[in-house]
Order: sequence, then C-alpha cells, then structure tokens
Amino acid sequence: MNNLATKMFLVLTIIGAVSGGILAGVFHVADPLIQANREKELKEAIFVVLPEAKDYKVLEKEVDKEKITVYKGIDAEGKPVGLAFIADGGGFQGNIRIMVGLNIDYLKLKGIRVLEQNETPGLGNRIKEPQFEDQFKGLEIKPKVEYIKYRKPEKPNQIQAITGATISSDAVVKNINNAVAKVLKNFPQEEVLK
Amino acid sequence: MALKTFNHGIHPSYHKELTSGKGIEKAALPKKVIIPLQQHIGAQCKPLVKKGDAVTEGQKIGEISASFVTAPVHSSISGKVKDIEKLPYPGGGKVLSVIIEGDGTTKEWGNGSIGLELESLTAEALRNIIKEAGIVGMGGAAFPTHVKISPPKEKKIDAFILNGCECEPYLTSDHRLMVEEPEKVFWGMKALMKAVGVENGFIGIEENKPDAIEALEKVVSGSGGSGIKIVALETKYPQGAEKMLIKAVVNRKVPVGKLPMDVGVVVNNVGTAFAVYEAMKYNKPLIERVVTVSGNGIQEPKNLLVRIGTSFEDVLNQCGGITKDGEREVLNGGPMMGISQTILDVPVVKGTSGITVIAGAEIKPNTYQPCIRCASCVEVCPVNLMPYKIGDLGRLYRLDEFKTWGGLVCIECGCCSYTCPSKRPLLQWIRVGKVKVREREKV
Amino acid sequence: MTGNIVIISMASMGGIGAALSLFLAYADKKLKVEEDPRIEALLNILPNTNCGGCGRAGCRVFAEALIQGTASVAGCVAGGQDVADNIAKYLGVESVKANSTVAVVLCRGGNKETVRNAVYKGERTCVAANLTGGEKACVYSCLGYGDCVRACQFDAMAMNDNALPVVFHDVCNGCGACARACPMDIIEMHPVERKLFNYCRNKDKGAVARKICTVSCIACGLCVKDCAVEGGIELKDNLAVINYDKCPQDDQPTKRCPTACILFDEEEKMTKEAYYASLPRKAV
Amino acid sequence: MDEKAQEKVSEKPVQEKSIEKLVVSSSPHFLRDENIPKIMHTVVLALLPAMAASVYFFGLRAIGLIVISVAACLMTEYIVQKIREKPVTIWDGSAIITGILLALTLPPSFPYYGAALGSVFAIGIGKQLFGGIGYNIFNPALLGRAFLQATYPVLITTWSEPLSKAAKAGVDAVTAATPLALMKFEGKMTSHLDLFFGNVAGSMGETSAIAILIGGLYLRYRGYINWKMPLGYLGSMAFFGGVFWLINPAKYPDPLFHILAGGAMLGAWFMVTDMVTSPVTPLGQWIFAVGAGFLAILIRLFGGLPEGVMYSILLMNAFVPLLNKHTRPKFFGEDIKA
Amino acid sequence: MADNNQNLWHEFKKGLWQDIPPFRLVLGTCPTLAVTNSVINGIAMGLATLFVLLCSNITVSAVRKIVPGQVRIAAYVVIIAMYVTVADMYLAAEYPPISKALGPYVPLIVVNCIILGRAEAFAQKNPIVPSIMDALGMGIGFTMSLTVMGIIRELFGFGSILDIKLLGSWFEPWIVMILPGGAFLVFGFLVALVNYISRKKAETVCH
Amino acid sequence: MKLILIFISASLINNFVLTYFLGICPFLGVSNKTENALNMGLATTFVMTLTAAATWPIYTYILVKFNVPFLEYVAFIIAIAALVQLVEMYIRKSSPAIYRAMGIYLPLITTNCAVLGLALFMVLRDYDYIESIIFGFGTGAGFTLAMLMMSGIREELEFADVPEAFQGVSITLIIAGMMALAFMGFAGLIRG
Ligand SMILES: Cc1cc2nc3c(=O)[nH]c(=O)nc-3n(C[C@H](O)[C@H](O)[C@H](O)COP(=O)(O)O)c2cc1C
Ligand SMILES: Cc1cc2nc3c(=O)[nH]c(=O)nc-3n(C[C@H](O)[C@H](O)[C@H](O)COP(=O)(O)O)c2cc1C
Ligand SMILES: Cc1cc2nc3c(=O)[nH]c(=O)nc-3n(C[C@H](O)[C@H](O)[C@H](O)COP(=O)(O)O)c2cc1C
Ligand SMILES: Cc1cc2nc3c(=O)[nH]c(=O)nc-3n(C[C@H](O)[C@H](O)[C@H](O)CO)c2cc1C
Ligand code: SF4
Ligand code: SF4
Ligand code: SF4
Ligand code: SF4
Ligand code: FES
Repeated sequence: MNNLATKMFLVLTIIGAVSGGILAGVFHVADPLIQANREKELKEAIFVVLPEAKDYKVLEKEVDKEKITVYKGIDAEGKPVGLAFIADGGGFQGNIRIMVGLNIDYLKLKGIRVLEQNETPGLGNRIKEPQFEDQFKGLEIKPKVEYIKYRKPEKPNQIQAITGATISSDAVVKNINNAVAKVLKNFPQEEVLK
Repeated sequence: MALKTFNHGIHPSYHKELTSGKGIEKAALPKKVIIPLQQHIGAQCKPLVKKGDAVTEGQKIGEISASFVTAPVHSSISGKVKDIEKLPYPGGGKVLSVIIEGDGTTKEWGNGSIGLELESLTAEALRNIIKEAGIVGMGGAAFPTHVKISPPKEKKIDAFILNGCECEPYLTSDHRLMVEEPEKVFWGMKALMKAVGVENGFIGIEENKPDAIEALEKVVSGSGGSGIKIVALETKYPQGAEKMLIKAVVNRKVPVGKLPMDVGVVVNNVGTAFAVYEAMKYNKPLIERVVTVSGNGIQEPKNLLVRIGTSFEDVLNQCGGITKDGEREVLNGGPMMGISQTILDVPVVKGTSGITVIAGAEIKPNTYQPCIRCASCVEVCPVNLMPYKIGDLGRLYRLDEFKTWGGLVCIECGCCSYTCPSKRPLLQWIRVGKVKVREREKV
Repeated sequence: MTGNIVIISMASMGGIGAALSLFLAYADKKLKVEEDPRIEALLNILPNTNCGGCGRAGCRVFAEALIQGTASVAGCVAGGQDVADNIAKYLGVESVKANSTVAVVLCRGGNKETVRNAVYKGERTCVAANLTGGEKACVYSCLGYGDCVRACQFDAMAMNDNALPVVFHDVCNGCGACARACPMDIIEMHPVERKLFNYCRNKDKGAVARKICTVSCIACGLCVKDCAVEGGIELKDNLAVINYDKCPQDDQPTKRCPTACILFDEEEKMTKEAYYASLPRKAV
Repeated sequence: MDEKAQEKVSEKPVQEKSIEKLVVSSSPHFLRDENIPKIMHTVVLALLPAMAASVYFFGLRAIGLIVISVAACLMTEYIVQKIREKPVTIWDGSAIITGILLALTLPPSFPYYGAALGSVFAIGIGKQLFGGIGYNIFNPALLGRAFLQATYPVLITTWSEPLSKAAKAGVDAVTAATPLALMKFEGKMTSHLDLFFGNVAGSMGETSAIAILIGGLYLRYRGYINWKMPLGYLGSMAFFGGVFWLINPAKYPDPLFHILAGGAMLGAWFMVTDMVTSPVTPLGQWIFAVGAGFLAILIRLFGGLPEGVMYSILLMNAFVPLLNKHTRPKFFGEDIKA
Repeated sequence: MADNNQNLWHEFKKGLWQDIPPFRLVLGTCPTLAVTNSVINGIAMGLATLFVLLCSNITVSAVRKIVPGQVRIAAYVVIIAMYVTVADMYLAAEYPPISKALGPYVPLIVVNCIILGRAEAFAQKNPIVPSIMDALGMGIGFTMSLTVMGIIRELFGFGSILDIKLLGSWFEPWIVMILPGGAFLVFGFLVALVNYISRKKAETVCH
Repeated sequence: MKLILIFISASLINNFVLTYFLGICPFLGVSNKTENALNMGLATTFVMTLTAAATWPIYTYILVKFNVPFLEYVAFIIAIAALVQLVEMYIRKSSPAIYRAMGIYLPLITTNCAVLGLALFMVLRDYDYIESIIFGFGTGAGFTLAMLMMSGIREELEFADVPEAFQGVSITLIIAGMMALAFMGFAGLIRG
C-alpha cells in the first residue's frame, strides 16, 4: 500500500477513534443527567395527573408483542390512588402524547397532562392549556369520553372542544379513549389493587 | 353541413363591403413608373436597359440571372428610361429600380389575338410562357410561379388548389376577379393544372363571397367533367394561408418545415391564374394587376387595375386621397399582413394586392401591458404555437428556447397580436427572434 | 461498564473511519479526475463575462481552445494585454501583443440631423424597428433605439440626447458585442490607433442624401482629391471609403468635406467621465 | 428588452410633431377592440349578483367588508406602484376584483382590520411583489385568504347564520357551522335547495350558488372565461365526490352537495378561471381544473379542514408553470412525417 | 503587528454584515427557518452553532496539514459530528426544554452548510487564530440573524419577546408567523432588506 | 396501505422542504432551471432511499445492539458521505452522460440536511426496515416535487418584473412561503 493510502487510513482511523473516545467520555458524564431529567419529567407528569400520589410503581405487560406500561400511583399510606399511563396518537400534525390519570375506581379520570404535541401554536396547541386539561378532572369514562362544540358540556362524560381546533380536541379524546380501553382490558382493577 | 375550415384563427371585422360591390376600374395611365428589378422571392434581375433607352409597354427590362428562383420584369408603359437607381421598395428597404417616363401611348393586348389553345401545349411550354411573362404569386408572397409549378420528379402532386379565400380584411381584388372574370380565372387555373400535371383541382372560397362562388360554379359546371371542385370555406382569418387552406380543402397537414408539394399539393392565387390566362391568350406579361384601395382612411375605396410601377400616391389620389388629419398608416397589402410605408412615393409591385389606409382609432396604440396569460393568443394561433412565450423569448434573444418553442414554425399571420388584450406586439417579437436566429445561423 | 463503552465507541468509530479510508483510497485510485484542471485555472484568469469577443461561445470554450492551442493567448479582447500576459505566463508560452480594437459608430445622423418621414410604433429596439421601414428617411442610418448600448456588458456606451450611441474609448475593450447587435451595421471594430473615419453609411446619391441628412456623405469626391496617397480614399456606392492599407493616417485628408462627415481624431476624447460630466445635472 | 436594460437607454426624444407623418409599424396593423380594463370591469359586473346575495343574506356588514377590502387593495396597489415609480394602473379593475373576491371568501363576522390586512398581503405580496398584473404565480385573492387563514384561524372559521335564520332564532348573530363542517364533524347534511339559494352559514359570497352561476354564465357568454375551467373543476369534484358517495352514501355526501356547498361555485367560476394563474394550453387547463377538483375533494373528505377549494386552487397554481412548459400543444404538422 | 490585528478584526467583522451567513451567504438556511419561532430558540440554536463552528474551525485548522485531500470531507464531517453530539448532549443534560424545542435540528448542525463551508473555505487554509476569529464572526453573525428572525416572528406570532408580552390584548397574534409559511416570508423579506441596504450603501460609497 | 400512507405523508403532507425546513440550501440554490432541479431531485431521492436502507441496519444492529446510540450522528453522517461517494463512483462508471448531468450536485447532497434529517426522523418514528425505505423514497420524491415546482416558477419569473431587492433568493423564499401556505391545505390529511 502506498504512502498516501496509509496516511489516509491512519488519519481517518485516528480521528474516528479519538472522536469515538471523546464522545464516550462526554456520554459518560451527560447520560446520568439526561436520564435524571427524563425521570423527573415523568414523575412530575404522574404526580400532576394523580395529585394524591406520593410515589408510583411501574407495572408492565406485554400484549401482542407490544409493551404496555402503567404507573400505579400510591399515596402516603401506600394505598393505590390510581393509574397513570401514556396515551399516544395522531393529532392535527404529528403525534400527541398525553399522560392520563385514571382514578382507582376505574370510572373517572383524575386529570391529564399533554406531554408532547406538534399542533398549531395558538390553535391546536391550546390543548396544553390548563383550561382544556382541567376539563378532564373527574370526567366519566363510561361509556366513553366525548366532546361537543360551541356549547357547555351537558353530560358528565363530555368536554367542550376548543373552537377552531376541533381536530386536535377530537384527537385528544380519541387517544384517551383508546388508551383507557387498553388499560381497562389489560390491567383489571382486581389485579392492580393487589 | 358545417363549412370546411382549419382549427383556431380569428374573425376580425372584414370591412369588405367598402369595395366588394365595386367593379374593377382601369386606373389612369401613369406618367412615370418605377419598376423594381426584384419583385419576388429570389434573386434580383439584371437590368436589360440603360439610362436613356426607349422602352415599349411589355418589354422585358429585367432578365433573370443563372438563379432558378427568380422572375423577369417588364416595363408597364412605353416611354424612356430616365434612370436606374436604388429606390424605396414597398416591401421594405431599397431595391435597384428602373424609372421610366411615359410617352402616353399604350399597347392593345388584343382579344385572343395570339391565342393558344391549352391542348396544343406541353407542360414544359406552359411553364416557359409563365416564366417569360414574369408571373409570380399574387397572393402576397410573390414566389415565382414557374418555380412553384415545377416540382421535383420525386414529389407526386395530386391536387391543385386555387386560393380564392382572400381572408385579409378590406381586400377584394381576388373577389372581384372571380366575379367579373370567372372564365379567365378558370382557364388560367386549368393551364396551371396542366403545367403541374394534376387532374384534381379545387377552388377554395370563403363563404362570405357567395357571388364569386356562384360565378365560378356556373363556369365549372358549364365546362363539364373538368375535375375541378369548388369548396366553400368558413370565413375565418387566415383561411387563405397555404397550410390552412390545404388542411381545410384536402385535409392534409403540411409537416413543419416542409412545403405544400411535400404533401402533393400546389396552391396558387386567383390573381396568379388570371395573369396566367392573360399571358397565354394575349402573350401579355405581368404588367398590370388589380389593387384594392380601401381602408377607413381613404375617401373613395375602389378596385383598380393598376400598372406595375405606378406610385402609391398616384393610385391613392385616384381614390380621392387619404385622410388629412390624425394618424394614418398606409399599407402595402391588408391590415393583417401588409407592410407600412414611410413615404407614398413607392411603386405598386406584382405582390401589391391592395393598398390599405387606416386612420384614427383603428391605428394600434404604441404601448402594451404585461401578458395576463389570457391564452387567447394560444387559442387563435393556427399553427398551435404559444405566441406569448415565443414572443418573449424572441424579444429577449433567447434563441435556443425560441426554436424549441417553435418560433420558426410561425407563419406570421398576426392572429396573436391581433387578439392580445394587452396589445403586446407578439408577432414583431417573433420576427425579431427569427432575424436573430438567422443571423446566428449565418455565422 | 463505562470503560467498555469507551472501548466500543473507539473501536467502532475507528473501524468505520478505517473502512471509509480504505474505501476512499480505493475510489481515489480507480477514478482519476478527468477534467483538465487547467481549464478552471484559466477561467480564473479570464474575465468570465462570456461576451463572445473571442469569437467563441463563452469563456469556457475559449479556455478549452487555449489548452488545445487553437486560440491565441491574446484572443480575449475583453481582457486586454493583462489577461493575455497572464494566460501566457500560466501556459508558459510567449505572450503576444493583444491587438486592441475599439468600437466606432459610423453614423452621425441623429434626431437633429436627419429627416424623419414617419412615426414608428412598436417595440423600441433597433432590431424590431428595422423590421419596418423605420422612421428616418435615410435607410442606412442609426435607428437610435440603443440595441448596441444594451449589448455592451462593460457600460462602455450610452445613447446621447441626439439618439446616437456614444462609445467611451477609455472603457471599450473591443469585444464587438455592439457591432454584432446592430442590425444596421453602423458599428465597426477598428484598431485603437486608427483615427480617420467616414462617419456615414448612406449609399444614396449625393442629391438624395443631402436632402435627408445634414451630415451625410454626398460622394462629392473632395476627400479623394485631397488625399495624400493614391487610392487612400475611394468612392464606392456613393460613399467615400478609406483604404486603411494605404492611408498614412498622419494628417487630416481634407478640411473641405462639405458635410464634415469625414473626420480625424474625433472620438478619441470621449471618455466615460467626460461624457457624464457633459450631461446636464439631473435634478434629484 | 428587459426592463433594466431598457432604463439604461434614455428615451428617444421625438423631434417633430407626429401628426402629419405616416405611422409605421410591424404587422398586424389593426387589433381587436379588447383590453384589460374592459375584461376586468366585466368580471366586476359579473360579481354583482354574488355581492348582492351576500348583502341580502348577511346584511350591511357584507358591504362594509367588500368596501374595506377593495379600498385596501387599491391603496396597496397605488402605494407600491408609486414607490416603484411605475405607471399607476389601479383602475384597470384587477385590484377591485381581488378585493371583492377576497371579501366574498371571508365570514361575515370577520373583523375589518383583518380584511384590510388580507388585502394588503394579497396585492402587496401576492401581486405587486412579482411585478404587478400578469406576473403573479398564485391567485392573489386566495393567497390573501390563505394568509388570513393561517394568521387568524379562529376568526376565519367563526361563521354566522344568515340573517333570516338568525331572525327566526331571535338573535342578531349566531355562530354556526357551515354545511361542510356540519357534514364533516357532525355528519349532518344541508338541503340542496338551501345551498342553491345560499340560505346557509358560510363565507359571504360563496353561499348562494344561483347568484354566482348567473355571474359566471354571463362571463362565459362574454367569452372571458374558458369553459374548460368551471366544467373541469366542478365535473371533477362531482366525479371524485361521487365515487366516494357510491362507496359509502351514508358517510360521504352526494356530488351535488359538493358542487353546491362551500366555495366550489365561487372557485369554479371566478378563481379557477383567473387567467393569470391558470395554464394557457388546452391540456394544461384540463389537468389544472381536474387536478384542483380532485384536491378539493381529497381535502374536504380526508383532510383536517372541512373546505378544500382555496388550497386546491393555490396548490395547482404552483404547478402552472410546469404545466405550461410540459403540455405544449403539438405544432401544426409536427406530428406528421412527410 | 497592527496590521495583523487589523486583519483579525476583519476576519471577525465580515461575518457580522458583509458575509452574514443566512442572509448574504444563504448558508445554514434550514435552522434559520426551523427554530426561530421564538427568540430563545433562535439564540440557543445560534450559540450551539457558534460552539460547534468554533471547535471545528480550531480542530480543522490544527489538523489541516496532516489530512490528505481525498479524505478531507470525511474527516471534517466526523469532527463536526462529534462536536455536535457533544453540544446535543450538553443541551439535553442542562436545558431539557430547549433541547426538546430544538428537536432534531441540533443534530442537523452537522450538515449545516455554514460549518462545513467555513471549514472548507477558511479553516482549511488558515492558521488557528484567524480561524477562531472567523468562527466567532460567523457564529455571532449567525446568532444575530436567528435572533432577529426570532424577534420578528415571536413578536407578531405571540405578541411577546422572550415570553414577555409586549403587545396588548388588542393585538390578535398573527399565527402565520410561527408557521412555516411565515418563516419563509420573514426570511425572504430580511434577505431583501439586507440586499437593499447594502445596495444603498454601495451607492453612497460610489458618489 | 400503511406503506402508501407513509409515502404520501412523506412526499406531500409532511414535505421536508415546506414543512420541516430541511434541504433548503439546494432548494434555493439548484432550483433555477427545471432540468437542474430534476437531476438534483433524482440524485437526492436515490441517495435518500439508499441512506434509509443503509442507516437502518447500522442503527438497529450496531448502535442499539452495542448500546452506543450517542454515536448516531457520527455514524449516520459517515454512512451518508460514503454513500454519496459510492453513488458518484458508480454513476461515473456506468453512465458518463448522467454523471455529467448530475455529477456537480452529488457533493452537495452530503451537506443536504434533508438526508441526515431523514435518517434521524426515521429513527425517531420507529419505522421498520421496509417502512424506512419507503419513507426515504417518499421524502426524496417530495423533495423532487418541491424542487420541480419551484424551478418551474422561477423559470417563469425570469420574465417577471420583480423589484430589484427581491430578486434571487428573496423572492424564492417568499414563493416558498406561499407554497408552504398552500401546502397547509394538506395538514391533517393523514394523521399520525
Ligand atoms: C394554519 C392552520 C392551522 C390549523 N391548526 C389546527 C390545529 O392545530 N388543530 C386543529 O384541530 N385544527 C387546526 N386547523 C384546522 C381548522 O381550524 C379547522 O377548521 C378546525 O379544526 C375546525 O374546527 P371548528 O369546527 O371548531 O372550527 C388549522 C387550520 C389552519 C388553516
Ligand atoms: C426558399 C423557398 C423555396 C420554395 N420552393 C418551393 C417549391 O419548390 N415548390 C413550391 O410549390 N413552392 C415553393 N416555395 C413556395 C412556398 O410554398 C410558398 O408558396 C411561398 O413561401 C409563399 O407562401 P405564403 O404566401 O403562404 O407565404 C418556396 C418558398 C421558398 C421561400
Ligand atoms: C397568414 C396568411 C394569409 C394568407 N392569405 C391569403 C389569401 O387570403 N389569399 C391568397 O391568395 N393567398 C393568401 N396567402 C398566401 C398563400 O399562403 C399562398 O402563398 C398563395 O395562395 C399561393 O399562391 P400564389 O403563389 O399564387 O400567390 C396567405 C398567406 C399567409 C401566410
Ligand atoms: C375571469 C377572471 C377571474 C379572476 N379571478 C381572480 C381571482 O380569483 N383572484 C384575484 O385576485 N384576481 C382575479 N382576477 C383578476 C386578475 O386576473 C388578478 O388580479 C391577477 O391575478 C392579477 O395579476 C380575475 C380576472 C378574471 C378575468
Ligand atoms: S405565433 Fe405566428 S402563426 Fe401563431 S398566431 Fe402568431 S403570427 Fe400567427
Ligand atoms: S393574448 Fe396577450 S395577454 Fe393573452 S396570453 Fe397571449 S400575450 Fe398574454
Ligand atoms: S462598446 Fe462595443 S466593443 Fe466596446 S466594450 Fe462595449 S460592446 Fe464591446
Ligand atoms: S448603432 Fe445600430 S444598434 Fe446602435 S442605436 Fe444605432 S441602429 Fe441601433
Ligand atoms: S442548512 Fe439545510 S441544506 Fe443548508
């Protein structure tokens, strides 16, 4: 092999190795912080949707090769107060991820928190606003959550859609219904209460 | 039955009523004529006379050179050659011309005195007579007729079309010829057909000339089985353009860059046929032609039989002169295809089918607006171009694109400019493009 | 664990780097650059205006011709002597003197001098106007719509208030674009040293020419008589034609030209600055 | 010659008085009696029924919005032309059309300042930035509306009932859903008759199919619109709408509904037909109209928005240069070999 | 020495106006459009780019003599990608919200044409100190541009700047400003403005 | 069906250029002529499809497996650079004509953020192998479409009277803005 090729080989290999090394080092320092951030965020979200909870337990199940994770909120006495889980689905643009808090009686929601969304600022992204999120506190989930437009909700399972963002509102409701249904099916009350 | 025609085209206001009812009058004998030595597409003639020579009416004064595409010219009056110099030509620029001062005498061209019968002549002889008579296409392009009727052997010609459309607004010279001299036109056509060697003849006439159709119909049916059909065509500009006429009459399309003979057709104008008749029967060269003098700027529109070389001014004065005030434009030809003249001291030439004077509001404005993509230019272009586009490309000298968009296919009918609501000089730009392409290709 | 990651990262990145370098080394060996790098280098020397003065379709073509040796190093008229020298230096050949030419407008019949027969309506460019008869009685004259000025990429021309083009001799580099643009062939390219011109192209007879333009050549022949050498000036087509091969160029041939169309050393003074200084100040 | 180069050459002074001289020009020497103002003013005339209907159904506020939009369009055009030192052509009627059409596509309750903002955008950026009439790529009025839709999405989707219905309910202005929104979000249909006469909620000028049709047919009669455009657009909407309707009549509305509801009529007769922003070749025109119709149905039935007319036309506008370039008709005689 | 300083100053200054990256060089356009819907995002992106630009310019300038031409791009890309990863991890660790808002645009700094462009056009040919100046100038110019974009878009789109409400409730926010369409429009107008100003400047210099 | 949706979504609804602002530099730079735009678009589409095909296994089988996902950017960019080189080599070998037409654009693709963006989005969205390839192809098709539209418009604009300060990049950006406004019509067409 000629001189040039050797040089190329050496330079690239060394640059590659050195940068790999540096990155690993930085990763070593940064990763715990990043993980901690993530955890903190998760925790916050769970405690928002399950306000009485002081701690939580992770329950996991694999159904049809899909991992379903729910967080069981536990109050100061160690009693379960409800389930928190993530509802993920399409919105007007991109996905909407919502942390949903379900009362342990399996009849009402305790609250929701929109974690991620790409809706139009000023329109769809108003699903993040407390006025919207708060509508879900104590909302009945049977037969399922519904939205109505332009008017105040009439039934205990209804919320009012955001004007001009029916689609986003609809998406939130649909996602919640889907996730709730899945949780109800896979994590029966008795099992969770145990 | 729907009348035959081609696709697209326009329906301008024709104003033919100004002269269509007026019989052909003989114009006064001019005192002086200016005879350009090149009144046709092709090579210029060599003068056969020199300053001071005496000439007689019908004498050949310009001889063709070695070139094939050319036609001789003849003196249209008797008199003396005053000078030979470059003088303004109604087709633009300056052309070497013979100035003849008349002596007031005229020649009688007899009634069949030197008559020839068609049957006795070969095609070759016919072509020779036509050539010697200096006959060129009288439909505008002035292409030497003897050349046109000598197609190369490998081109099989199977149809002859006499062009009686006269689709230009204002002009009625062909119309009057067909009405007044249908037999002579018919005879000339038969001579031309014989020269080309075809059996099938068509006479294409727009249906706004019912009297012409009628007159010719009578002659044709009177002659019995002559193989000639009269085809009434929709009145639409440019019905008379060769390619459009061929499409309408025999439903053939002349391919891009090809000639009518490539699809087996020869087209000649009514006036040409008439000239052929006169050449055959009276041995009379092309020294006279019918000129429609019309337009809203002329006092007394007329159809005149004018000697070649008479100045425009002279002719216009015989029609009461032109409007004195306001803007006026004097055209050699009709308003769609005519060429505007800077001065009136230019001669009537073989290709002058009319002199149109337009004035006042009919003169087009000097400004134009942006193209609004109204697509009317696209809708009217008889050869399916996109004039707004090639116009812009020509204007900006973008010659390669100009060619790919078909700039060279344009037949310069002017429909696009006519119809454009923004008054864009589309055809002028296309011409600019063509000039530039030619210039570039020469280098 | 961490050590492990460092090693894995170093190894995988090093590996990828190594693989890539081998790959590139191979690619480099297999595929040599085909384009002559000299073309780029020459393009850097050339003005890159693509003016066509070299007679080729743009600077790149000229550069290729230089390399093939089919073009003279002084072929770029727009670049002048400097560029010629640089090209010669780059190619390692002897430099040649660039023959510098300049554009000369051979018509003085502006709005003030010529008679107008008509009013032109249409696109206001010379090529377009030339499709019709044009306005001026002289059919050989400058049309005055400035196609030449627009063709000049070097801002070496302007239309003056008499509707005639003016060439700034300090700026003009002789590319000839204006001459090619003129439909009337009014503009000719001449060596800068040349000082004597007949500023008229009218081929009409004297009597006619005199009537339509005050500065036309009327073919009176006085200049021919006054010319210092035999055949220095000839009359051809009613026009005095200077025979530059014979003309000594050291003195004015005549002061008797009745229309003053044959002139000596007239254009020399016209520089861009002088021209713009001569204009009346525009109110801002 | 391009504009810039033209400026380099000072305008040639004309020496003599032109009157006695002959005019010379290149053929043809006489032109059709047609010009831009004439076309545009006819379109304004053709818009009168739609404007009248908007006033009839939505009251005086409709007049206010139309006047504000037209005035803002004219002002913007005037100001830009003054700044650019170009001839002022505000009375050629094209800016008036833009103003009217923009207003007619707004909900009756839209604020005046919003209408003015949309007009400024439509003319200032949508039209004059490209050099004024004829050069714009997108339909200015629709661009103005698209800008407003993105700027004030809530305001522009807040509809009110027509006066007659509001009166019945006993209040002045009631927020309501448009027939398309009812169809899309609540699965409710509106009667064809109401749609035809325009007694429904919606943008001011789009509700009354009959009023638009009168104007559109008048324009067709005067020869200012190409029949391919409305036919292709409405036909394609009916066709594609019809396909889905046949698949599932319970879920999807019938073709007639598609044609009558929303902006389909206004779009088909006055916007798809805008010559500046539509193709010039016959094939291109078909593709344009049919493609826009398809997109409108696609957006209506499956998109996030209940109405797709505006976007369908704007999207196809962007294809116009490509269509013009690649649908060049065959030259006469190009397809035959001799 | 003075001359030298002058030169360094010039290297620095040119990035601020004469060659200001997105507007004049039209490089790095993607982040300029994507992350400027608020001022803070613009600034963060600008600073992250500045960091990568600085580090990579230094590194490239340092190793320029030993890297053979054939692997130049590959080597530089690796170097740049490494610094980008560092910046990304740093943001994720210290400023999670910003890291989230910038989303995948941080990693895209790798292919931000400015960085490779400067490495190729400048650092590769110059010693370290001028390269630093170049990077600082370009980086600050870039940050400034993003900030200006951010200010305009946030002001019109939310009526606020840095989340501080500036326009009262009378102002109905122009949502378009936060959307892609608005980003392009604002960028387009800023480019025109910069064009216009520099032309005016050039004219006044001439006279 | 899902694949078709991914394709439509990547090419139209979430058009990289008009909604994610990726690949703007070539979008502005190479869209002056339709021919250039088409060639650039095709070259990019090709590289994008290959990128998706190559980076997916790298990510899944190397980075995830060895638990070093932080090497993502470095690994991806190297893969892209190598791919572009490979494509260049291959085209030069197989078809000099295409090489002459496309060659100058190839290096530009390396620094086209749309390509790297594609790889990153692909990972973010958990596509499987086939889906990734379709995603890559769809993204490229969307890029080509946007390039073609823009080039057509820009060719038309050569005849227009755009104010001087706006000529060039500025008006191109503004048109892109208008196109983005129009593309909003597709929003919500396919959710998720
Ligand atoms: C620029 C723009 C952004 C939009 N963003 C959203 C959004 O984020 N969420 C949403 O549900 N609808 C959004 N829409 C959709 C419309 O507002 C749509 O008309 C609305 O969802 C219908 O709801 P309504 O019946 O309450 O008016 C958007 C529309 C536009 C033009
Ligand atoms: C260079 C040239 C050669 C021509 N050769 C022939 C020919 O050989 N045979 C023929 O019938 N016509 C020939 N033509 C005549 C054309 O077919 C046509 O009649 C002429 O150009 C005038 O047609 P227009 O009045 O429709 O423009 C020729 C024309 C030109 C310009
Ligand atoms: C646009 C256009 C219109 C024409 N109109 C007529 C016409 O009305 N009558 C006519 O005889 N020739 C007309 N011509 C000329 C014909 O094309 C053709 O040259 C002529 O009929 C051939 O006959 P000729 O050689 O005897 O003149 C027209 C040509 C063009 C290009
Ligand atoms: C039939 C017709 C339809 C038109 N439609 C519109 C339109 O939808 N929007 C608009 O702004 N202008 C329209 N105009 C006016 C004009 O064409 C438009 O302002 C140009 O796009 C401006 O360059 C129309 C004009 C005509 C003749
Ligand atoms: S482009 Fe030529 S052929 Fe077509 S309408 Fe115009 S002038 Fe006639
Ligand atoms: S007719 Fe005139 S305005 Fe209409 S498309 Fe043609 S050039 Fe444009
Ligand atoms: S004046 Fe003519 S020759 Fe001189 S630089 Fe200009 S175009 Fe070239
Ligand atoms: S010199 Fe020629 S190109 Fe120049 S203005 Fe005169 S005619 Fe036109
Ligand atoms: S920054 Fe995205 S392509 Fe240049």
